[in-house]
Amino acid sequence: MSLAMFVQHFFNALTLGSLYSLIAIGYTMVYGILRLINFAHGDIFMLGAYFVFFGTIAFKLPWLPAVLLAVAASSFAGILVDRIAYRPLRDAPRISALISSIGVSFFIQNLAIVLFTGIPRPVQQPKILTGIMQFGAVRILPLTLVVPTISFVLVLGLLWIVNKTKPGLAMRAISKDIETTRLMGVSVDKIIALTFGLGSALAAASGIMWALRYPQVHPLMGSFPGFKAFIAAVLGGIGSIQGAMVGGLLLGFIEIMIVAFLPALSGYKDAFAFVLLIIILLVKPTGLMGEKLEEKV
Amino acid sequence: MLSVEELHVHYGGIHAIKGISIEVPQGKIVTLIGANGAGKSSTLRAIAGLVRQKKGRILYKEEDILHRSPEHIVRAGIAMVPEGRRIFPQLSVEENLKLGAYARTDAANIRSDMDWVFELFPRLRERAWQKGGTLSGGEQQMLALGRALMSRPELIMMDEPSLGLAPLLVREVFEIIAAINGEGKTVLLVEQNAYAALKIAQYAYVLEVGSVVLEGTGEQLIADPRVREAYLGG
Amino acid sequence: MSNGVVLETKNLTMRFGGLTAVQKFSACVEEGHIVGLIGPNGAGKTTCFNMITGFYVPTEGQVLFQGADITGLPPHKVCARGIARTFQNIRLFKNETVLQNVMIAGHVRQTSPWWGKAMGLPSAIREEQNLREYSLSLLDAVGLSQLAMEQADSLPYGAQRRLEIARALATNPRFLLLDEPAAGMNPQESEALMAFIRNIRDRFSLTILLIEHDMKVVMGVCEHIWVLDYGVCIAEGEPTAIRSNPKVIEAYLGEEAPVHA
Amino acid sequence: MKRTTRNALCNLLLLAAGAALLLWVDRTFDRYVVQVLNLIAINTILALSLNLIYGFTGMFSLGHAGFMAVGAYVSSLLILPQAQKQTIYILKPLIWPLSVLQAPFFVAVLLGGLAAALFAILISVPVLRLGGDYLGIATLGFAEIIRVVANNIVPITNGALGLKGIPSYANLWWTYGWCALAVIFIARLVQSNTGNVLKAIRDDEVAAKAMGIDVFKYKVISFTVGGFFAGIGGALLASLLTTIDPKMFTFMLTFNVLMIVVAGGLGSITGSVLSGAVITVLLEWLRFVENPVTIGGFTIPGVPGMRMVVFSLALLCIILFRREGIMGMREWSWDMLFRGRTRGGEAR
Amino acid sequence: MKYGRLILGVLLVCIMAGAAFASEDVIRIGVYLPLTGQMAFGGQLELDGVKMAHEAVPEVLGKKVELIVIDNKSDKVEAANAMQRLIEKEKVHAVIGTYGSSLAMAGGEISEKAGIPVMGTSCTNPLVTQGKKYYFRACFIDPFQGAAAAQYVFDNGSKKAAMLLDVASDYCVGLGKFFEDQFKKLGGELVTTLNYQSGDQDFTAQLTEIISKNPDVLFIPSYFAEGAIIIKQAKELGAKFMIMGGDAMDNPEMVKIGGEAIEGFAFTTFPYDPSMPEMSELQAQFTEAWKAKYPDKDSNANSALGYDSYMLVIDAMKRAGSADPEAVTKALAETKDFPGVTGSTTMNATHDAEKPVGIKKIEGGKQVFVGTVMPNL
Repeated sequence: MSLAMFVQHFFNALTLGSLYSLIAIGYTMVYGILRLINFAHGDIFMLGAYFVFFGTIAFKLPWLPAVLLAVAASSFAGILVDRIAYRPLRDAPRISALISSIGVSFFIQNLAIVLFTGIPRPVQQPKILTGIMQFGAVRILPLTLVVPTISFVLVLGLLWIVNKTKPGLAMRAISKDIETTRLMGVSVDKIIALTFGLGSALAAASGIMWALRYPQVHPLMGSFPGFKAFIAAVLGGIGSIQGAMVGGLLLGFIEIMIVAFLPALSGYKDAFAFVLLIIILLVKPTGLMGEKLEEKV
Repeated sequence: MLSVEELHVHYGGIHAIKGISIEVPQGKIVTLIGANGAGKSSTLRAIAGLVRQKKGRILYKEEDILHRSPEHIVRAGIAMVPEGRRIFPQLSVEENLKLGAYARTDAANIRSDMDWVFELFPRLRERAWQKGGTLSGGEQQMLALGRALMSRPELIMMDEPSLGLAPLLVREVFEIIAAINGEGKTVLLVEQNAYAALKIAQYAYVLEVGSVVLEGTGEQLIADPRVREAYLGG
Repeated sequence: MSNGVVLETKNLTMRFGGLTAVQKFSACVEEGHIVGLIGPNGAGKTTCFNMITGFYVPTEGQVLFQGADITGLPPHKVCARGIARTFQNIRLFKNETVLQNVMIAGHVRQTSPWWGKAMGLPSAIREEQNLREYSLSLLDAVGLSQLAMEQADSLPYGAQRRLEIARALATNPRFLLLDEPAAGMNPQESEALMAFIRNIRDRFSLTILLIEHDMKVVMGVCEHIWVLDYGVCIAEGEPTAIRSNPKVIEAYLGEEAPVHA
Repeated sequence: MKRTTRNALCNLLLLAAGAALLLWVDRTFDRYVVQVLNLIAINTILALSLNLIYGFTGMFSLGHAGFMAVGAYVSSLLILPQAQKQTIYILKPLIWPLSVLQAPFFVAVLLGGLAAALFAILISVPVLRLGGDYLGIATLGFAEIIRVVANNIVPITNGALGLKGIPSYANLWWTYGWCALAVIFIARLVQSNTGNVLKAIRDDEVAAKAMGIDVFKYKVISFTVGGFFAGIGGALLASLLTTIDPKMFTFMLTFNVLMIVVAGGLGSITGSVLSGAVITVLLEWLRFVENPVTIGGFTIPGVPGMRMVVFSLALLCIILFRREGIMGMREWSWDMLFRGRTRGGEAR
Repeated sequence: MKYGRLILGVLLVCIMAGAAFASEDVIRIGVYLPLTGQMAFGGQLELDGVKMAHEAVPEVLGKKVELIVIDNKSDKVEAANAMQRLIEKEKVHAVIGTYGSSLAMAGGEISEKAGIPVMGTSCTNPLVTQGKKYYFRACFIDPFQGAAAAQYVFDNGSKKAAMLLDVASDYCVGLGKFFEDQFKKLGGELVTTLNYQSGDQDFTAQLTEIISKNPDVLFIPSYFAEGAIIIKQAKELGAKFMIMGGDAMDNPEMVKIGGEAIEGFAFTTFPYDPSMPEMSELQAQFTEAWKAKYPDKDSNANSALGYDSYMLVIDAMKRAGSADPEAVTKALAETKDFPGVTGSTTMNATHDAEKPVGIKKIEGGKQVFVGTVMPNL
């Protein structure tokens, strides 16, 4: 493999990986706090992309306001989902909430099919992101650099919120002991709603970037990336923000490099991700960067 | 200040508390004693708002707080030190204390209150940046107490503060409780270590399987042969 | 009653990370005795239980049972050898009936294959019928036969304690470890418990090791006592000797001694 | 003794009545009803097998689609006529022993189940060391690996083209026969002391170990029996549909089964049987929301996809308002029936 | 028990509903298509065409034709159920559908047993009608289409080809295989075949590899949503080779998704397009009628195929003089030179429509009909 080709693969992997990272962080935030695998996350991702699609195409909004509106709307959708489908199950066995999240995911997907039809729709890309930059044999889209940068900035922002702010402190407390956190005067439901809001905003942000990179939206677009990102979150150590970032990048690199180095096995690409996942679970169940937590099942 | 009237608590099908009435006057230490499963902790948890299925009345400063949420109750001025301390092991000592002050809006005074807690527990100041989980049992108990104090409560409820502590530490904890009471805070104390509790309490209730079976001042009960019989075992 | 050594621990040590929970604990328990392990909370008593019953693999040291080294055997094999236990925080099978709880423990003595009953193997059906009858007789022995069909977690506290013991007995043990059997009992109940412990020792020819806070129970039933403090065995001997041992008084009973004494 | 004789008699009568009913249904009703009835039986088998693993033993497994795929492929390859094998493998020919192997339907289904059970044993060794969510994730991973592999090993599975023209031997007799077998075996298993042991593991693994139970062994047993019946279900489904391909065996399939189990009640055989029927029927019955409906002269146009919206809402409602499912952990029994009739009479 | 009774009740109601009475004075044609799920984009287009045909010819043999549309959810179990329901509950005389060969095969077993004729729309896999007496289709089959694609690219000077296939799509691997066979037979060289899985959106790794092999043409028999993205990413990575696709690429949305990148892309399709230079009278009529009915949508080959499918069934009923399934089946098998929007149709021995393969190309942001190809098989 020539160096140029490798560099090309590297940037391909970086883009894909950082998209996975962003989605994975949303999973990890909710899991970290509620120990809930929020299967509806991928569908919020889809909604985010659709909101931008409608904003720019139907309402002819400029990009920036359309994006902000879409993120806000998805954030609200995430909070709504928590309010309706998860909050009543706070005291129930965790599996109930998990199944509820599957139900919500079904519901959003099917509703989207009814409302938006099953036909993929094109998404307009802003011109500034599509001009190709050529470095010798390597061709890079501005998006290839923009996506990791935005991901990185968002992660830093998130880490700041979680580690330095008062609601962040409450989030970390809730993730360890909800009841005692209540006794501190924390409105746990509000903090959890905030977590869902943040997680969904991230999902929407990644959905929008996904729709820019792969310029179409359709009702089922969230399931596959959501699934992959979930693997990434587990790889990195579910519950850990840095872990999700690392896991997403790692998964992106694995997927690209398998094809790059073993093209004959390109059909097995997804299997490799799962094999790796299982190996990680067996060797270090808490993931690469996850903290140890006792099994509460 | 706090009066509980005819409180009933159910856990699923189990009738854990069967009509308990207690009074906690301002500025006093009141203790609930009794064997395991007598309903002491359940009473505290009901007052703190952690239990859903309950009936009766819980009056705090004339207001019925029976169905208030825990966060409302904390804001109203009741703090609780839960059984087993329940500090946040992954958070630093300072963060634990900050959480205690979460409900407060007077950000400026939090710093000075933290200094006050550090004066009360000098050992915590040395460990301000250490994670809660690395503290010893006694230090954790102090952190839990300090954390409760950070909400500037008027009433502090403590669930088994002596549990799992070495005798020397137990004495220290009780001294601190007395000191806190000396600062004008009302204390509602649940203890299995009846002897120590009765020594510092002005008034005490003895619970047995969800009901109050005896009540009286601390001295009365220490002397009461029925207590020795029913609880201390002669 | 022969007085051979049933259980012997040699320098049992357990370290969790930097913390030494138990350090070089050596003890010999003679057959047919009731012995006690006491010490303040966090002294390492339950850790000892966990090492003996295979839940923890000791960092150092050995556990010998009836002369054989059982160190590091998984819990179910330890149990099969004849060591049964109860738990400090009662661990019944909550959703099952009282009878089922006992039968589950009796399973370790069942020899028919797992599918035997489901496939209608006559020997398996007979065996299970026998187990059911034996379990009911055990429940009778602990006074729970009236409650055999009740769900385990609906029982009152004291009955749950007794059920846990009955369940341990159903594994047909030679050696029984009781972790705070009197916790949460009132004096009358503790009194009855002491008689009960002696009774089952004689009836099932057991050796019993118990952890207990209630000094009255410990002093009342134990023939020999070990005292742990911060993981170290600071004293051992007859109850009377322990009671008057100044080290024990200082470390364990403290100044608040009158509470339980 | 009297009670058990009575119950055994009742069971026999029920079986006979069931057989008579099948005969009547088979002759009276059209193929559509029969198709739905067949699906009910298969879904019940699948739900029972997952309930054994999850509801009774407490192992959160999301690998059901994988077991089903193994069962479906193995049995289909054994009943596909040789000529059909030659025509459908257009990418690469089927490898040798498989290309000529043939077996009667019963044997093929049985072998499908056994192959799934074997697969369950193989993955149980690494996977069952995990607990809780992690077990779910790992089993899900294995199921997905199976699907990816099935897509890629073309000389065995025919890749994405799948298997077509599988003889449709699956009729009411076969599906309900296997269903009865599954119900009887699993019900008897969970009622035996082995079942008590499984439930003990679910309730408290630590205590179970202390009681001398080889937890790992029993987990493997439960997982394997569950895998076996999932394989049977897959094999029957393949023959009912006459065509399979890897795309069928996705995550969604597992979820459908999980929904049936949860809706019926974790740890209740009766619940799984009931909800297997209810959910299968409900899914078909809900088609009316997609057809134009005329109410009082006002026509609401049919909306494609509405059915799944309503269905997912219904599932959400079950979870939110009756989270223990239809039956919770309870079981229906003859005793209930007879006791109900003699209420106020003698106690037992 | 309470629930037991409730459920029994529900069951009974359902069973009775299943035995609903079917009236005899209308002719009932069932339509089973993927209106939701992953193939919804295709099913919805075809439904438009069927509906339009129904509006154009709402009666046959003096009776009203009633369309019963059922969604098969892009799922095989559902497809089988849908077919079963159409036949047993709705008592249809004939069935139209479906997009997606695997769905057609699931339904085909059932119609075969029941003896109800089915007119497939765009299920191009050869196995759909193989050995079936009652299954027909209005489209050509993949071996024919793949060969045509190979013929076209070879004739246009491509000697080295690469393929990018979705291993999880039966359509994709099948068509790829037939392309490969014909291309090699013509003397071309296949330099590499790479894979992806349905649902993937990032093909950069595969494309980078393909670009390094420097082929003359890349054949991607994908569905249009994925295909458009593949082409876009290929262009972003600097691909210079020609890209060729199959009939599943034929969708008005493709150009919008692919944007400028898709310029020059060619694909095989059914020989109809609103941009055709020389339209038959029928095609012109269809195009006009479409514009009147759906002013905001472009007409397209799938809709035309749906239209033709309906017309083929009606034609057979007319010739048979009855809606009796056996008679219709016989008439369908004898269809010869039936004039359709997608060209003249003759049913061959295996019930496949013999019609030429159309080639379209994207030029100036529009689909342009290049012509038809008959491969040298």
